[in-house]
Amino acid sequence: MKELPPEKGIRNFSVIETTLEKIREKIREIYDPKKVHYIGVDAYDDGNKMEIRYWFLKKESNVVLLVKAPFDYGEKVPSISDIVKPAFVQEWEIADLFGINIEGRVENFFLTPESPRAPLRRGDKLGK
Amino acid sequence: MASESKNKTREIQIKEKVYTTIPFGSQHVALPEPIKFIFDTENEIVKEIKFDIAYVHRGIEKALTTMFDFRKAPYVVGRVCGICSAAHTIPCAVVMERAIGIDREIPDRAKAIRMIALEINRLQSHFLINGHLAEVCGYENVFMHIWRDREMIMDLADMLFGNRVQYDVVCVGGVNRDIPKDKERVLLDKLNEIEKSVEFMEKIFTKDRTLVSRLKGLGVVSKEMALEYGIVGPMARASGVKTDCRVEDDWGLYKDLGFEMVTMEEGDSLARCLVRVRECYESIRIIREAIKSTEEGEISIKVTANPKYEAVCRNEAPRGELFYYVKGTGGIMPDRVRIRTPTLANIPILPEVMKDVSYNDIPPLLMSFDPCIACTGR
Amino acid sequence: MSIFALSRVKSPWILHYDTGGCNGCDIEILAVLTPRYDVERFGMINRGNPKQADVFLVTGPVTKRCRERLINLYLQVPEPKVVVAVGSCACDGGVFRNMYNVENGVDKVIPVDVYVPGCAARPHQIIDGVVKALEILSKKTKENIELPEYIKERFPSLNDRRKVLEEMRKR
Amino acid sequence: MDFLLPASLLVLSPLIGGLLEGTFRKLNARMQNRVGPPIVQPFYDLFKLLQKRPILINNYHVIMAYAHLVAMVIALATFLLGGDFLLVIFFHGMSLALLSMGAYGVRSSYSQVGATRELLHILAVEPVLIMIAANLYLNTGTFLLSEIFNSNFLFKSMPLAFLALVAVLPAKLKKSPFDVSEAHQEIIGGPEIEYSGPFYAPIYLAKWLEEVLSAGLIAMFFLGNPVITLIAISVTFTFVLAVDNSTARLSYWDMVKYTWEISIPLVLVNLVLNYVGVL
Repeated sequence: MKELPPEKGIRNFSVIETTLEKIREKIREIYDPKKVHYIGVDAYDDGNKMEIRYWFLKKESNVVLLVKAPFDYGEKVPSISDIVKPAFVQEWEIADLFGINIEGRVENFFLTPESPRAPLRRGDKLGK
Repeated sequence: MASESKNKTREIQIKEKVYTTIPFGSQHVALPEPIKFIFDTENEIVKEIKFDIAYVHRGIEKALTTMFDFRKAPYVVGRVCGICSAAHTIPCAVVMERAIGIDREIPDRAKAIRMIALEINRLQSHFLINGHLAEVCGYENVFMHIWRDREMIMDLADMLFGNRVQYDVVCVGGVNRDIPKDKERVLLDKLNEIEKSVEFMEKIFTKDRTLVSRLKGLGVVSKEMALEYGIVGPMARASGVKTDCRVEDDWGLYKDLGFEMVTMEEGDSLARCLVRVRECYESIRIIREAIKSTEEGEISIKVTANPKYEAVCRNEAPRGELFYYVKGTGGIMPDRVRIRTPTLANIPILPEVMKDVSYNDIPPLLMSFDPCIACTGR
Repeated sequence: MSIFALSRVKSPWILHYDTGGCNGCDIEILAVLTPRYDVERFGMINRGNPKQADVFLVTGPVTKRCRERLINLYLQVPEPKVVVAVGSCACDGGVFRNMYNVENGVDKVIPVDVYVPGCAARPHQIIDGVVKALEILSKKTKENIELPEYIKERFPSLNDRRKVLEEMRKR
Repeated sequence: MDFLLPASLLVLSPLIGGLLEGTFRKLNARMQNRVGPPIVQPFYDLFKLLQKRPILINNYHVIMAYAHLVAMVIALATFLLGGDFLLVIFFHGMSLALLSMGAYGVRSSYSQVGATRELLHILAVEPVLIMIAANLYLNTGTFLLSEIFNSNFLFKSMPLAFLALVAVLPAKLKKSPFDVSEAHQEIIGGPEIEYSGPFYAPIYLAKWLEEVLSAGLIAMFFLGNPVITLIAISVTFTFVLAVDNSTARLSYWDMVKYTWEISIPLVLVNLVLNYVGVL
């Protein structure tokens, strides 16, 4: 849970690892619009497990922060768009691209009914 | 009893208020790009907004991890967006270098040429959007004049990098071609002319009464709102937020050349427009300094390894902060590439700002946001 | 040449639609209207209205979401009309070829008359392409109606097709 | 002779109007630093439109386009043949109303918005024309144009009324800053958006006739010497084009406000001055 220092293998940003249950609390703790700039949402799939990632920037020190939480396929992921207001667009985007069940997502926001489902997923494929 | 039922009918009437729906896009003259808005209007005042930004989704993020190796990646991401192509190729190359671990060895001359490419890119983008803004205000004459001057910048790009739109001059490990002395001289001469046309543009956007009356006070974004929605680029700077990735990230030589940030406090469409105009001066100055500060010499280093680390790069595209993340695994293709484009950050605030604006002010308001849908969709 | 045949060539009104390209070609199409290139010399104006257009400039590799819209626009343009695919990605998909959300070129969806390659296509290439298209336009009349393959496949019988066309035209 | 000139003008009006439109486009392009289309370009456009395949939306919509043209022809004929000036204003207003009625007949929301704005055009332009008619009556004692045409250099006694006319010309000819009903970048032509091919041709033609009518209105103030008349027409049109090229589009309320606050008081002042006998 503690902030990892920039080390070999990770360049130009530091990582905060947390869990899916605690991610909202963690973000509420670090996010303050005046001091922290919200960059974006991302997800990652290594074939076995998925990860949700939130990118922030500490304005004073120009340090890019990565808050990440691993979860299983099919697990419901909480939305943070009530804490970080602009997050909803990118949340819906990665929900579509990875087939993640994020709260309040809109179906086919980025994809079209004819497109392949969850194109960026590696393991546990969704059918077309 | 009777009054109660009367009240009820009135309530129902209010609930079922019918709005005139005006679709805007995906094909529209004011927008060369496919984006769709649906405005529910009452007496031409916009009440509700729905937007659809995914017409351009092509799947570039996936293609970068399955179809192209990391050396080709900068050229591919240049095609994310044709207006800010150089702004995309640079952070992609930088982030690959960081993932390999060679980013500190890039020669200064390469950095300077990258900066020149980026600033020329920014100049043409700012000219483009300001001209287009004048056109959607119904001011065709200014559009024609600004675009005539923009051709000078396009010529410069053509001369220096060999193409008008896709420069493809940046590669992993440096740049592809140097700027020889004689071209440097032409570049410096042309910059003087461009500076004059920037002055003309500034005069138009501060003095012309109809244009100013059209843009002033339109779509105000306060500083609090700007911070809350995390907006980026000239839009944020027009609202008084001091943010510019050129000084916040260190891939270039901006800090050494003494970069000055342009900010305004008003936060309306006119301020956004003027921030862009004034940034042009800064861009021209940066190009001059970049040429002066470095000599012809080594422009690239040999790249022997594959990306194996995780790295990020933030770059100031003409529209704002552009964020790249790469996770390399030692293979020829990276494991994950994430592109967070500036318009994606500026989109969430659009519905807020567009509410209760008259429909005839929507095209200028939208254009002052400078949306780039090709970036957004990827 | 009679005044009618001449007027068909001399007054091409443009409709432009971006089907998911990188914007480069779209901006070059806009640049074509401006003083350096000034296509109004040839009577071309950008109407932006499919119902009053003759030359349909299409850019981009046709993403899946744009496809229906592209067919719809194509059907709204009254005959005689020509379609010009501007840019490498409009010709055959270009750099976006075989990406998962892309149809690999305009000609997979609607009939194309002229291809303008280039990434991005330069303004004088675009002008040249449109002038080539005008030669084709001068041979076409309002009688020859070309339907996209997509419509032919999905609605094989003439009756179905008529219904679909009518609905699409009504928007 | 009295009949021959107006009749020939009426017959030639499409030709004159087309050339006028072509000159407008050429001048416009020159002001924007471009070469511009050839002067006969509008004729190419018209003939091309006639050859396109007709796409019928509904009968009502098309009938209104032709009715628009007919009303405009009647207005122009009444004007040239020396009829009642009030009749000219009536038919001119009616032709615009018919256009917007046609535009209301289709589902496209751009067309509907454009129709509403077209009606605002009537609200902006027609009152000024009616006030000018009243002023004419005060000066010449008649609404009959055949008698008004006998007067010499009306500008001398009605300079402010002429200024008011120039002020509404941008709205009448749909030029910037008051091209709100066409508003290419907002509603893509407004009322005419759904017309295509041969059905768009009457509207295109009516536009030329409107330009001829406007030229006639300007000429009305400068009768007597044909050279002065021609100079007045060309100077006024060049001025309107220059304004078109040096302003952005304003909103539709600005248009109505502007014409009511500036043009109508101008005519009123002229009216009072005439009544008092100063001018």
